[in-house]
Amino acid sequence: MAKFVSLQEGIEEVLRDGDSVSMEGFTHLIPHAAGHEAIRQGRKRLTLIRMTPDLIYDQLIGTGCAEKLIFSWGGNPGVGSLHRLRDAIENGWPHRLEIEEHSHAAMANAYEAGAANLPFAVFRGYKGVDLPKVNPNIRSVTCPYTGEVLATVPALRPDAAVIHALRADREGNVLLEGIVGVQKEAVLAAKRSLVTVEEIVEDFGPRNANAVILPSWAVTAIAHVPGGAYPSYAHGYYKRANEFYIGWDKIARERDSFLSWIKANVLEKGPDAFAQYARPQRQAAE
Amino acid sequence: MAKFVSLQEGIEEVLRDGDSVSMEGFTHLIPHAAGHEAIRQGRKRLTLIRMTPDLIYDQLIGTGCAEKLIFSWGGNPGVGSLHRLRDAIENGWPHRLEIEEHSHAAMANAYEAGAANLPFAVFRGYKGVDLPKVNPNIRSVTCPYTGEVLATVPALRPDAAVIHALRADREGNVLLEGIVGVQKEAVLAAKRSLVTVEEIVEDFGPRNANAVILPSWAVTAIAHVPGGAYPSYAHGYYKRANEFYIGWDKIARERDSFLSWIKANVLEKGPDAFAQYARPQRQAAE
Amino acid sequence: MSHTPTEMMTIAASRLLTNDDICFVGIGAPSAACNLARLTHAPGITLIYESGTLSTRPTVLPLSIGDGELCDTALTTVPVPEMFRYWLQGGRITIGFLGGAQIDRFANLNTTVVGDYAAPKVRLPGGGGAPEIASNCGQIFITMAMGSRAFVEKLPFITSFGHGTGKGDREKLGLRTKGPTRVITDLCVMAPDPETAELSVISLHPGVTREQVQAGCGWPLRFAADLTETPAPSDQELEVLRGLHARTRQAHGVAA
Amino acid sequence: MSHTPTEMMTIAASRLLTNDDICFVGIGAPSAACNLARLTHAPGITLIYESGTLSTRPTVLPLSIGDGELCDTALTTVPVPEMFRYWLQGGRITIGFLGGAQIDRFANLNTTVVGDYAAPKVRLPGGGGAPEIASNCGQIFITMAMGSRAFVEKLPFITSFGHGTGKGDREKLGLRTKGPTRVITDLCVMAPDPETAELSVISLHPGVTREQVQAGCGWPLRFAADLTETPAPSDQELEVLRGLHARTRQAHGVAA
Repeated sequence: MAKFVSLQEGIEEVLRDGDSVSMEGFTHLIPHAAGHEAIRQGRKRLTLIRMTPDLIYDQLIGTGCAEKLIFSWGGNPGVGSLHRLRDAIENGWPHRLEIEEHSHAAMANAYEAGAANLPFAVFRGYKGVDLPKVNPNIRSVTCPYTGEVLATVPALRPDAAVIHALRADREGNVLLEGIVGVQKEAVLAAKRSLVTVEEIVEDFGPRNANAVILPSWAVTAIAHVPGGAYPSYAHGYYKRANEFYIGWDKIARERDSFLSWIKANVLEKGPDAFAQYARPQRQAAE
Repeated sequence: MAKFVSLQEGIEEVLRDGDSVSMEGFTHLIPHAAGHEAIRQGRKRLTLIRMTPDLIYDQLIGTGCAEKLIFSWGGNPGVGSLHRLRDAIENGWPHRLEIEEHSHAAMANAYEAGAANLPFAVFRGYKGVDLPKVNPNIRSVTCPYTGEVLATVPALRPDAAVIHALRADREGNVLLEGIVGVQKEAVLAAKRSLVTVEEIVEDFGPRNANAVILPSWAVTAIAHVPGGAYPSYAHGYYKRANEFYIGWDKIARERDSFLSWIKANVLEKGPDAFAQYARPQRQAAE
Repeated sequence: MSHTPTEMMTIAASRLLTNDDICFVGIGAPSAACNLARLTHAPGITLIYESGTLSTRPTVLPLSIGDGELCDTALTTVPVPEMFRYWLQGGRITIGFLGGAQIDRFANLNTTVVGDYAAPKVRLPGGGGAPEIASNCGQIFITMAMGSRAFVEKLPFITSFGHGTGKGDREKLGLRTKGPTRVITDLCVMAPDPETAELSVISLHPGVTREQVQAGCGWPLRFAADLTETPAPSDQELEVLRGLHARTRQAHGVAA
Repeated sequence: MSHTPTEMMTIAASRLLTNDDICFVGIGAPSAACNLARLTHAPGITLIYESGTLSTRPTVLPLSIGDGELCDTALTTVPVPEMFRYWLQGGRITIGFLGGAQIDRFANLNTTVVGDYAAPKVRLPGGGGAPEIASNCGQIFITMAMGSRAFVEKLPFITSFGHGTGKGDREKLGLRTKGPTRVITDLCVMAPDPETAELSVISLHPGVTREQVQAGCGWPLRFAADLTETPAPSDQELEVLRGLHARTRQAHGVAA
């Protein structure tokens, strides 16, 4: 059963130096507050896994938490480059970053296989492209019925998954809604999981019979962090801070301005700094 | 885009002699009215595919529509045998029935693979059991990373899928809710599909952002058949007629009583016969 | 209060379950036992039915694996492919609860055919979820009423794998789960012998003799050295079980 | 009304879309073109974004592939693994709309690196959904502004497969989809030659010369025998496009 913890306790318990970790969220519900806590706690040698490493991984990479990145699209959506990611790959700053690169289809299938406790995923992909030449983990199997050759990737089974969700109930069940991405798969594929939530409610009340819910017994720990997805967004709570994404380009472009920002906004702050971005659902619905 | 048709037109268009067909519904939303229409139209040499062939396939088999059955559990749930299925297998009445037998996990994975346009499904199953000895379609692949040997089954790609759903909107989108089974996968895996629905509404109105919906462009034809799942049930509309399932045991036990029932309740009736079992959702909520 | 052998079977099975278990529940005796546990000593137990209903709390017993009651009282309901991939194969289920038409001394089960597969004497419903429940759950409990046609020397067909031909067979197949750890019958409780994996009787239900148990079994039964008597049903257990069955009969309008 | 080359590019792209298309839409120029089509001549067009939003009808353009607006106006939203498995790989998408950093004469695309992969000069974002969009959609439209660093003789890295080294390469790989059938630029529209699959210019935007187009392309460009002029944007097209951009700027509080 999931236990309720503070964000600090949650990161201490779920994420260790040297772990592979998926902080997922497909544009929506990106666990920014949890990423900041990992930076504050000075995690090292992480293998960061994420389909779309965006600002949160730019920050973890730029502060030296990461040793390897497994990803499929590394940019600032609608804006441009992730400068800290590029600086690590192109110049080895703050240190060399190993990369394992896939396509979205491959990563999504690899999470799905991980959640399903399979060692690999089969899909129709990577035809005619160069990624298999630089990624030895892209292999193939032959269909035992048709003889067709299909692409494979290893299942993703991270040590830890960290996600942000809308609500938890008192039993520790977790509700997601809207663009749900690969978060459910990431949690089910991982050995341990931490979920930050906008709200903790007595129970979820009337809901769609097929609501996207992670049962308490599939989650390790839950921390109440209102606003914890900012500058990403939480469906029905607050909107994506597009201006922050655009502004990040300037902040992250130079090492100095990046480090100053991290000092002022991460190292010298705590999880409560995110609360100002939170809006309870009733207000948000207005 | 899905077109709106009568049930008669829908079966004429979607289901042809010699087709493989999945009439799915996992206890909930079993398309009984559509099955009756197929019997009335005298379809022949069908390959019937269904995880849980229940009364609907007992009737199609007993009336001689089927040449083959692909299935994973062939009983009357909570009651006992399907006597027409047994009579076909044990005694070849009304004619010999070929069977291809799987486990639920295999069938569910095979539908999923079909919907995903893969030629086969990989799963952890069939360890130590006898089914692979009698079903040559159960094979294996070796994981290209770990060397582990996993079971495979061919993807299910039926010629036709026939399901019952709660509502369609005017654009032909189809809403499912509750126990959704493998119906979405069956429709996506099939070449053609017919969906019977309890209600046609102007639009679905406010709903969960992740509601289970088949878009109009993924469906061939929709027929409005209120009560069309009876004696199965439609979530929020009417309950499962358990007494009918229990009563079926006696009706189907003897060939004569079965044929009399079919004559009186299928051949001499039309889709409208199901309307008496339908309850609009507002009343059902009382 | 006096009780029937079936009530004793259900109650003995229910006692094996705890608050921490995540159970994959079959219809019939397993469902009664799991819900009895939930309504008595294990209110926090998690019940899952293969129709996709996660953490369900039915007030009456379902007649089928997909009754509306299961969905109405569930935390949420997932598609069947997800149920078998993420939840069962995912390795998240601690206990799988199975019944069967026939069982052998190593707790392998047959629910497929009696006689030859191609020309069966009796065609049974088939495996359904059982083959992968038996291999993917942490451990398996089996409930079956005894009888020499059910507890047989040799199965005509292995639908679900128990301990194969004896200890070590599961490991040889690469299975890391425990397989059947208890068989709860209307006369006794059995468990695989730690040395051989052959089922041996570990407790006799009150008033049942060794001879009666042997009469209901097609192979020469072993009895554990420390054979005990199953504690009789308590009044509370019986009352809750009977209340559950009464509500079920009323809800279904039938004897379920 | 006068127009910019980018407006012409978006409008020319939008005209290729019909009511019957099911489009997998990338962010940026593709998104503008698809939504312009929906707001003008193709109100019934179906738009899908890889974030899982099916049949979405945004009133403003999204800044990211997963903006809330896409979910709020969608028929429904599915998990990302389902999007890639059932919908894209399922073969249900008629048109995939891609951009890219670099393109070659056979419409292969690079969005991965400039320079050596292991020690890149410029690390680009990577493939994202593009490799499988390019292989699994019925056909592919590409929109890119011209320039000799974008339209190059040889790609340093093939992120998404177009026509490989020429006609027949797709078939050799077992691909049954058409691949890129149109490249819509700010200066012209190109299509693969039916004989060779090499891109050739089939229409020049109003006022654009062959020389200008060639100046923006790193390989010697072919021009179709029946080269035409792209019809100029109509006032209605321009008004709707500008209205869309104005709403978008207002909604995002930024120049998007």
